[in-house]
Amino acid sequence: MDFTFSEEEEALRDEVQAFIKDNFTEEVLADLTTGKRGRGFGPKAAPIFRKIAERGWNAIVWPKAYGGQGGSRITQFLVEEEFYRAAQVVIGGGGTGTPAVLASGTEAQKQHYVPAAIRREIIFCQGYSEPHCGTDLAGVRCRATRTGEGDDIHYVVNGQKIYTTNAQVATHIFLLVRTDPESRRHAGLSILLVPMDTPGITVRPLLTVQNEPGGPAGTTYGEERTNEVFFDNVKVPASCLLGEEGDGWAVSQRGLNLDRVGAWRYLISVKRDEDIVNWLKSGDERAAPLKDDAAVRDKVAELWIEGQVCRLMTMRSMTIEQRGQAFNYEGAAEKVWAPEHGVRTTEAIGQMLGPHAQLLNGSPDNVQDGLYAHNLLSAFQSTVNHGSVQVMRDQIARKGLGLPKPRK
Amino acid sequence: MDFTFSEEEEALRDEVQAFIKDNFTEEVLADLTTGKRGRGFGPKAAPIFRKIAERGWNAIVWPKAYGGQGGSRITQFLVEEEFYRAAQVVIGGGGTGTPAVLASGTEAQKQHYVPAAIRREIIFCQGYSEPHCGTDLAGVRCRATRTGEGDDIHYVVNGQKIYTTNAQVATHIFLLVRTDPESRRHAGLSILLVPMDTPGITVRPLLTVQNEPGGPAGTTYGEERTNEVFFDNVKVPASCLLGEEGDGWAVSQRGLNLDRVGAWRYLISVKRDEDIVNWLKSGDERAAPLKDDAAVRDKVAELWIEGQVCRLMTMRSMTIEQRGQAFNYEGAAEKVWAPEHGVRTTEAIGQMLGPHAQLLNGSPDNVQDGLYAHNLLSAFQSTVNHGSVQVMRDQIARKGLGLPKPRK
Amino acid sequence: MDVLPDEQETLIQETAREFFAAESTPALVRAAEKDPSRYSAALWKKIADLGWLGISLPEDCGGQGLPLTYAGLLLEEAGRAIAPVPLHGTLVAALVLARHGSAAQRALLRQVVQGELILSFAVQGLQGAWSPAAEGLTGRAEGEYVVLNGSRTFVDGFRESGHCLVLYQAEGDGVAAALVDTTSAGMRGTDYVTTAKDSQARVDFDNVRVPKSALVGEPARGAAIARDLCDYAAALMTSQLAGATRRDMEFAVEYAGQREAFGQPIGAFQAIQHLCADMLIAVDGAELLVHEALWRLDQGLPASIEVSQAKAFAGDKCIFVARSAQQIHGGIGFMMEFDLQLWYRRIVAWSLRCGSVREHRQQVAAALLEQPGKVRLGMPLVPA
Amino acid sequence: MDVLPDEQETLIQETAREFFAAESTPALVRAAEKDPSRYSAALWKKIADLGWLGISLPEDCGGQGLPLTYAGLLLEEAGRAIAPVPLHGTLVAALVLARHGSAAQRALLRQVVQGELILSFAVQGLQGAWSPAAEGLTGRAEGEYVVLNGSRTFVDGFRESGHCLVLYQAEGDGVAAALVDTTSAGMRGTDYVTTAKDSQARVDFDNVRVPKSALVGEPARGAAIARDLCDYAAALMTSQLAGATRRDMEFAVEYAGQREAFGQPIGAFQAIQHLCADMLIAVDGAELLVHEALWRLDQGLPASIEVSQAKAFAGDKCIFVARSAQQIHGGIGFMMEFDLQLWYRRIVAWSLRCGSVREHRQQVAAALLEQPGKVRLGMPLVPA
Repeated sequence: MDFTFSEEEEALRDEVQAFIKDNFTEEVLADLTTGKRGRGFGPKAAPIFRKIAERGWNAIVWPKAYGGQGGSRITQFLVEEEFYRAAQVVIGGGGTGTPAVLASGTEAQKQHYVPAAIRREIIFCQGYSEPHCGTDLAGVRCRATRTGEGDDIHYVVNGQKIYTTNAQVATHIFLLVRTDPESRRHAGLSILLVPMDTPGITVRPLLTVQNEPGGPAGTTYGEERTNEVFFDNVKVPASCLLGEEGDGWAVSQRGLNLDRVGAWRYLISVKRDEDIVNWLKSGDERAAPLKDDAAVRDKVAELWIEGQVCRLMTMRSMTIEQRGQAFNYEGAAEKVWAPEHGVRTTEAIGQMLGPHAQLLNGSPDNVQDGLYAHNLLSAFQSTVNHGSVQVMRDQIARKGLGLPKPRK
Repeated sequence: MDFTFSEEEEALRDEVQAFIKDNFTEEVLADLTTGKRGRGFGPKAAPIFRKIAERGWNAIVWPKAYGGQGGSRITQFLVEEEFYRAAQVVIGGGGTGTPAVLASGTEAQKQHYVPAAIRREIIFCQGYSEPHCGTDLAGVRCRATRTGEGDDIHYVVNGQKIYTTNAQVATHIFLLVRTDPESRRHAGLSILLVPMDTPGITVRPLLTVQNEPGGPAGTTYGEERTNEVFFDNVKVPASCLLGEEGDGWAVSQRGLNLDRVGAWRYLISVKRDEDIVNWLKSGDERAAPLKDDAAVRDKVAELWIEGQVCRLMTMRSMTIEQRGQAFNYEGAAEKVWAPEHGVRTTEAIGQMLGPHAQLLNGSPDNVQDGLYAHNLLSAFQSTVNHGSVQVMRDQIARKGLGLPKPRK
Repeated sequence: MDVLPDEQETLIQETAREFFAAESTPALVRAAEKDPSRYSAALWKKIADLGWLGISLPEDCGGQGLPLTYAGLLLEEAGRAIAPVPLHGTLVAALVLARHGSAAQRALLRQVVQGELILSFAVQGLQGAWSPAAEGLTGRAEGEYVVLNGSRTFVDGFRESGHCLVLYQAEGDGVAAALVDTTSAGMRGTDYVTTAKDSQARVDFDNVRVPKSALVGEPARGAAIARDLCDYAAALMTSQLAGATRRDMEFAVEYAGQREAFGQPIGAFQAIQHLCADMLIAVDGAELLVHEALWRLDQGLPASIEVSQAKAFAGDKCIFVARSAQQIHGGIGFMMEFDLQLWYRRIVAWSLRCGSVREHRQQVAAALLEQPGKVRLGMPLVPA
Repeated sequence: MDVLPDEQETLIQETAREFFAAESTPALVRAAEKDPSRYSAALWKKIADLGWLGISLPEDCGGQGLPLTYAGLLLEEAGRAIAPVPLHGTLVAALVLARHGSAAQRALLRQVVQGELILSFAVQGLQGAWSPAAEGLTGRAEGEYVVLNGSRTFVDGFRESGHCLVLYQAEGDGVAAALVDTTSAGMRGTDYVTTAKDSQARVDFDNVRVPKSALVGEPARGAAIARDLCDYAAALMTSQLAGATRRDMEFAVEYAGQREAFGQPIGAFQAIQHLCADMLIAVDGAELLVHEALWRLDQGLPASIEVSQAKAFAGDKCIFVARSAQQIHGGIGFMMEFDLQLWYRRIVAWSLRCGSVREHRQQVAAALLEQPGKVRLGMPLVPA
């Protein structure tokens, strides 16, 4: 066991913090907040991502052969944590897409997608959920029909995706489709990497409860916008197929160990634990009576300790990744504990702040620009997305504890 | 809506309290505590039960035709509450047996059992659970074979029951048996009212976690002893059959509305809410710092409010009974809320008392004779017995909310 | 003892339920959110026409004189339909005036009953504390006037109300109440932006001159009036909250019965079933507690602790229910175009209004621990 | 950063697990409960023979010199098998002596390692407060002696221990520690009757004369020694508690996989599955927290807050796990003749020992709120 970062890692943390201080000016942060409102990352923020890529910080863990640093998962986490803390920016190289391409792509695909994703020239969004199936992805109906001959072999995609976060800024969609119309459930699915500028793709914004007014910078839960994506006879070259046709379920699972854990998930779950402590110490007149209330103190300590468990579970996941081991139940456990902790913290803070916890961004008398009120509107979302806590608990019980499936 | 007892009821309460003061002397209370240890109610307590029966207080709600008062369920509750509060005595006329006899018995059975049960000459114990089936009673295997002719038609019972509380003092067992060996689940079951002195019945004591040392007077959870009951070719006259042969499931359900609710269940769930408040005010040196701790106060208030919900749910059940309506989900809801509240209170008090919450009856430095420590040993039992909270929640969801059964 | 609604209560409740279901549609709620007044004048008129604004006001004020439990059931149903009307503020202020107001003030209630006069009330100071101590606003006697200085916060419906029932600290005289004309000089309302998108406001008082005729009750009765105001407000807020929460739970149950995943309606999964069972228990508990509190208030029995019990429980549990309803809905519940969030946002706000869980528990704890004698559940507590 | 046991740690843990599974059977545990000493001398001897009593003691004291995390893993495994031996008290006192004791005191550790000397420690006063402030026992200097008066409570293994490491308040000198011969005149132990049926006792001191050679460390270091004692004790109690709780959870999972109801193993029901999932998360959390605390203690880093975090979390969650394990077992779990209750009774006791949830949270809250500067998870806190 070892519960510290190495000296080299701490030196890197200093370097990253200095970079952030120099680059994430008020102007840039405002630009990023606008970006979170669904209008792109804006001119001021874009150059900073280039600089981050130049330093390799968004690709520490990827193989050198594809533009990465071949470094450690722990180091990557440390850097991601700093960027997310400073500006709620996820710097990882391409979200779901890059790991899947590395795990299942052809050499040509790896060379094409990974370095470009690291340089942020390719940005994936994730085309999984459909209106009738969110958690149960094996019900996917979006159809891709293989057709054509010779050099023109291609797929024609028809259907709809929903809750496609960042579809409005992505260059590609990592698309789960049904290629075999006779298939059921997990069989007959495939993954296509589809450029978003392909004719026949329509993106329709879906506004969320966070949209009116938008949350302040630092709100960790809930984009103000997500999307529906419609596919109307979209022609996709066969070269966009990732892995084997019909093997889409396995392809989508491979390399997804980290989809439910890591710096982003950790910080959206625990950031308010820190914020409320710092606010209680801030000297705000409304904080003073709370700070000395033993009931508030007991609750703050309880939440803080729960937050430490979030951190240690995250470190456990990073340890497993770094060791090259496979998750059993640990990712699912983290995806239950951390989001539900975030909800507990959010609601407990609501009870501490009382009526002020209603006041959103832009309201007179609000607390920290309505940060906690916006959290109340959406913290629970994290218990739903990327696998609901119910499904995660099923996995823990079956995989982690070997409990039996219900008899049919 | 009406949230008070009537003036007549309050006058009766005064009368009952005066009776208790006069009759439940220290000596009698000690005798009753011994009784709870599984050695019968003893010579000192027995006459008091006769006096209670003479006043009709244990049969207020039963029909006059069978020795009852034909009175109100609410009044009956009020009286039961006083006796349980004073001495943890359940004065109801015959527990599960009497209501079932009233609901399903022949006229002769009613005349035979009910008045005798009111006079406490008949005491039923409940023969439901078997080693392989506790919650799922439809799995009962205890066999009763009908045989003989003419006046000698009888059943021969073979099998085993478990967790038969009070089998050592009961005169009769209310016995769920399988009369049709070919039957499955709820079909083919019957109820027999079997005298405990019938040859072939063996009672074996089962000691519980409360047994060593025994809890102090006032411990509301957990007898120190329950029993296994073995049936070895026990010959039972056919006249002991309650209801129709094969109709045992329905017979056992009828008249059982109040099995999971009422004064006893209410008080075992909430009594510690009162006790801890009174102890905090008692002047005990260990209480002083707790009483002024806002975290303790917040928790005490939270539990108290939960206790009020227990009370109001109980009053709701009594209202439904008094109105002659049937329960939908309300009994099940009370059987979830009240026992789980009792567990929350018990564990919260443990955290308040800290190390002293380990100290049992007879220990130096214990708090209130180890009352709270004994509670810690067994409060959860109430979430299991008489229908587990899991099964109760199933019922609430299916009956109360109309949610569907899982598809096979 | 009979803790369930009787036939007449059930009749009124069902009538109100049908009315609000038909009239307070999600489209109307959405429209009101965009309206500067934040309420629907048309719906308000219809409610007035039914006589419901006077449901628990005395007959000599033009009311129906029904027990306060009826007002509670009405608020539950209005809450159920998240009706965009200033019902809570108006009823609370009117009930206080009916009990403590001058003849002239009571005469105003006829206008209230007819829907011509909206009322609001103002209790909290800048700290947001829910307390009859009236901190944060002081009144200085000047001849025939009282001059108010300070602030009130979380005043719902202030902008549309003609009069606001204001608690303040009278110099040398303790807590007092005045029915202040909202157009008085020096009074300035600033709208909050709340999760409920409702009409709560901060009201600043800068030398606001209030004629002594506007004072409510004798000076010696100030504390009792303030106590009544807080009790009515917190109890009826709990009714409204419980009503909205029950509907929210029903949405989740309906959705769970229809939405399929893994080859079943999700409502067939035990995890969802048990969650729904707990939601039902929570709403029932809040409702039972507030019914008892309102019944005691109506009977003139001490009820402050029962009110605190109800609001503390509902403030804690209703958020649990509403969040669980969101969780059962998955992504769709989070979308603006889906109606569920209309309920969620209000349940969040209402659970925080008229006293936080923490504050109400403090009242209960004080009554338990600071009063002499042993406690027993079922025997009423007296505030410390 | 690598928060899971490495190969060598895993090896030791597995070895200990096998040993205790074979040697510390439920029959042995039951026999020890009936034995006046409340422990198994035979098992103690076997543990000593394996060298484990010195696992984290320095080599110059006859120990193996392995990091404190190894002692933690050993306690987890002893706890897993609820081994009836005075391991916790002996190890805690020995660790403090190894770090702060005189040469003579350190020399005693060889006897400890060989299993010939059992140690205990005494921290709490009559109020039961878990604190290094040493309230409730005072020491007055008299020539070459210190005279102790007062009481210590919840002293585990006192009766069988040869020496007891006692915290007291030295007149004018603050907190101090002494290694007191348990046969000293004026010292009287009274056995408690605990849920664990263990050997905790109250120890009263009536003019107990302790030679100055028995004092531990320089007077100026008293507070640091007391802090270490409390940290070692609470951390290793958490290890023992987490180990027992993991086994208890496993019993429930095994039972749920076999016991049938309604035509299924009960472990196939989602309600049971989800409960078990939460139990696993809880135990994992306690284990991760205590591993970090022990690792920091071993590295000589400030660790008191990490210890409090671990004990507060475990004190809360382990009871939840154990109670749930009982609940899953239904009636049988409640029966004396069934083994499950052996674990439950100890988990109750251990979760209450060495500081309650409330007390440890107070420490964490003070570190969060009373120290200057902003907090950040992952950056250590300093006790206030």
